[in-house]
Amino acid sequence: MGLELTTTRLENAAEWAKLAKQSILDKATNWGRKFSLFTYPFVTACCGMEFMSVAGPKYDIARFGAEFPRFSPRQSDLLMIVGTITEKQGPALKRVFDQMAEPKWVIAFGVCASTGGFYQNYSAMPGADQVIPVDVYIPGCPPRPEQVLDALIMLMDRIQAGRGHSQVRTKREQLVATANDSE
Amino acid sequence: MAQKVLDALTAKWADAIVRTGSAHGDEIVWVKRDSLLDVATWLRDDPAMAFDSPVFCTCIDWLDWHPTGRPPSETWTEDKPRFTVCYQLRSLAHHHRLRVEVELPEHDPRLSSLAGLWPAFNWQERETFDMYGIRFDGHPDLRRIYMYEEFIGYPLRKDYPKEKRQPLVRRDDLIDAPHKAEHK
Amino acid sequence: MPAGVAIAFALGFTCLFTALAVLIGPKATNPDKLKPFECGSEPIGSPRGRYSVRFYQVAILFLVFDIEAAFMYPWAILYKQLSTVTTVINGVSVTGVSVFGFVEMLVFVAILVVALAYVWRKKAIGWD
Amino acid sequence: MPDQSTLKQLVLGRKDVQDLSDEEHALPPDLMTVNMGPSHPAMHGTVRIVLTVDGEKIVKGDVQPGYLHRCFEKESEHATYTQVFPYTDRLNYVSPMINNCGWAMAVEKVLGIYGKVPKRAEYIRVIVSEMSRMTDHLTCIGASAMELGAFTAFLYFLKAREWLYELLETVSGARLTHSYVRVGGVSKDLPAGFDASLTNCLERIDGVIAEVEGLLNNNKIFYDRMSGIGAMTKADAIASGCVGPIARACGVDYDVRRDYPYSVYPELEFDVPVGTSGDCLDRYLVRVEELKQCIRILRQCLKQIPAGPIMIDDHRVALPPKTDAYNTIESMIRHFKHIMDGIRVPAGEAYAFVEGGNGELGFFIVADGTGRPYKAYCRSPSFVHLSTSEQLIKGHLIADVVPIFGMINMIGGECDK
Repeated sequence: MGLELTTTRLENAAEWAKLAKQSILDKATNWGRKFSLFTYPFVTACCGMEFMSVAGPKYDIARFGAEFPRFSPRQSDLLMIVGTITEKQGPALKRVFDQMAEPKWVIAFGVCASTGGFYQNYSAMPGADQVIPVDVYIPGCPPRPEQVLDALIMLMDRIQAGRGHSQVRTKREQLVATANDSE
Repeated sequence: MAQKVLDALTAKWADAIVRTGSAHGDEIVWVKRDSLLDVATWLRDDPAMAFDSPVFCTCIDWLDWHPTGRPPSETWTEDKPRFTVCYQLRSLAHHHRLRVEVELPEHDPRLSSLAGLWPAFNWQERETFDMYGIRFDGHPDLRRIYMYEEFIGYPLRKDYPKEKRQPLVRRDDLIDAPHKAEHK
Repeated sequence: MPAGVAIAFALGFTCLFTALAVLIGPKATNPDKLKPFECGSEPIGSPRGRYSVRFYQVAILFLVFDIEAAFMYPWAILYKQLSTVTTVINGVSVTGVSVFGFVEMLVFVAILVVALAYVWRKKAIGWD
Repeated sequence: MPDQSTLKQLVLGRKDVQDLSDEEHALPPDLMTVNMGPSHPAMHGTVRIVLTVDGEKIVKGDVQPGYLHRCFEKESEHATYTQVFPYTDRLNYVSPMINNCGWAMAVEKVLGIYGKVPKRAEYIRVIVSEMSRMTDHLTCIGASAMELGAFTAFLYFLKAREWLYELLETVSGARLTHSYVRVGGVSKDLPAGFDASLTNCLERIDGVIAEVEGLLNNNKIFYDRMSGIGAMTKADAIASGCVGPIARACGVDYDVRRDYPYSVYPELEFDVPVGTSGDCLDRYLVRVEELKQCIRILRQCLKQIPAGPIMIDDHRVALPPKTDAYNTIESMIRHFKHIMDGIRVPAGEAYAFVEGGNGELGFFIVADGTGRPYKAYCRSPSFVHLSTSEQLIKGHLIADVVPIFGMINMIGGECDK
């Protein structure tokens, strides 16, 4: 059928047009999801200090509905990878991501989570997207709290437009399912 | 100030000591490998020495060491010992410091472990083993501490390239799958 | 009648939300998702081993004092009515304040405090 | 892994099934192995403990660090001496300035210009490291209080830490990863009006500390969760290389700033709090007392800081001033050579150490005459303290691992280097 399931890379505009169509129900659910993100803070390194400041009293993340950290992947839908991911941590990250309930989004917090930063060596992984699909990357080492809030708003727009990786994948599966039924 | 430590050491353990020196405020003593354990126990238990506080234990890999501005005799050659394991000790009572160094050849980097004398060296020797491949005999539980078990090789040796990754897990739908290329 | 409406509302809401979650929520199961979550590492040890009996003991004690707290809620709501006494003195109803409501709860709590003292002395609450 | 029965007899003295007398013939429960894995809020995300538990009591804990090993040594062997500063920020990222000063002092020791840094630069180094030490203690106490449920204390201390971050940002340009200190001095002078804002900030922080002390010091829950947990005797502390607040809590009266005075600490008087019983409560009290000492030191520094240059004028070490670098060709070449090849440090090895947030933070450098260190080992206190945690958690409940790890203040970057 040509709809390749594994990667969520959108090769051609036609395919994207089909995916972009959102029913009223989709729009409503995305609106609901957008404003109630429960983060699973996968904190490892120095960005953790900035994550504290973001959750702290001054740059309060609670204003965007994403304040309540849930420390179990079952109850969270936003995985925030905060800090460097080393090769030894890779399997743990992949397992936590797999155990999260759908729909799920991932924010790579800081340049180490996005590309490995200036740790280009045998132990630091060159970015968390070597292991799991990431929706929003935040540059900065550590990023300023304003950057984090800006990234959160960016993620909310992607959720509303239904362009999160997990959303695109489920939409594709539905399209493939409907395509197979219609044959 | 710790000069008298060196004199006491050379007096007591003349045969076990290869040479002594002092650099930038630290007294250093090079000890033969097989008498390290006795010297260390003496350093700890002797009331005049009382080295009760361990500071750190690490290893220097002298591969292709060629210091500029020094006589060519100091550049490293094949026959010279490649590794030097350094133990830094301090005595809180007498307020002096000492660094015990042991030179190990490349083909047999093995020496007796001091984890029994000072518990701090338990993990630091495991780290030195993990990073440089130095075997510590008599260490209660010598296994890798920083790297994962499946890691091959000793990363901090000078001949281990910095960016040689041995990935445990990668995403299968990566466009340019680096780990596939490496494994082929 | 109002109790029925309350129960209906409660059931209605729960069914509505679970149905919504089931219908709208996307489903993607993979083998890793079904494994127990152990802070990101491979689950070790089997949950089937014999548990210490202390877990059960502490759970039951918690249940007792939890229900005690649960009984306080309706009491708190009805506290106003419990402690107002309307006596009729020569044709005029006079409402005075009585301590009936308060004493009633005191008795209830006192009984449980005796139980708590016994349990505390027997060291059933702690773990050692 | 020793089999379960020996473990049980080893620690709890429980008899095995066969030799149980009749009346106590209850079947002892099996030992359960539980994972307190790498991504756990109390484990600061980078330590995995495989706990063998009998019910709630821990029989044996196998602590596995290394989940944040970012190869500080390998990276610094490929970077020039000045380029290593950003790596030192990320070692103990809760008090980055102290790492900078430690590395700068180690390189100065190998260079042989150990005491020749201008007075003003030394004072600035002490000011910024004491501010960094305060953020370290504020974060440690706040986070471990929050892990025990005292969320308000966490938010109060976070507010105080924000003020310090803003001040450090005006000094160095970054909130957390400053890379502010240079070999031979500091990179920039203090901004204008820094004294006024610092004194104002210190008064406010005094108030916040008083508030949180009121909240936590005689709080029954906090007291019960902390006292008697993870106690360590003085001899154990010394033999296992503990230093800093943890050793001082056990009664070891050792502080690098006073016993091996460096920089301008001899001209400042401050006292070193020493605890008695060495349990988590004493570690908390020692850290709170040290916070107050930091404020005292900062106030003295603000009064005694002299004017003057902030960089040693030794051409081997300092960059040429910008005006020369743009006008004369020689300075431009020297500027270029200095940046590209780094400072030429004569061959030699030296170990310099400072009083870090968690204790004695030392750098052991072997230099080979080129601009890049041949070996740069960082003696990290968190790694040593974590090695004692296996003994500390034995015999406690699972819930006691949280305050023990909170008070050890194990920072992933520094522990796994």
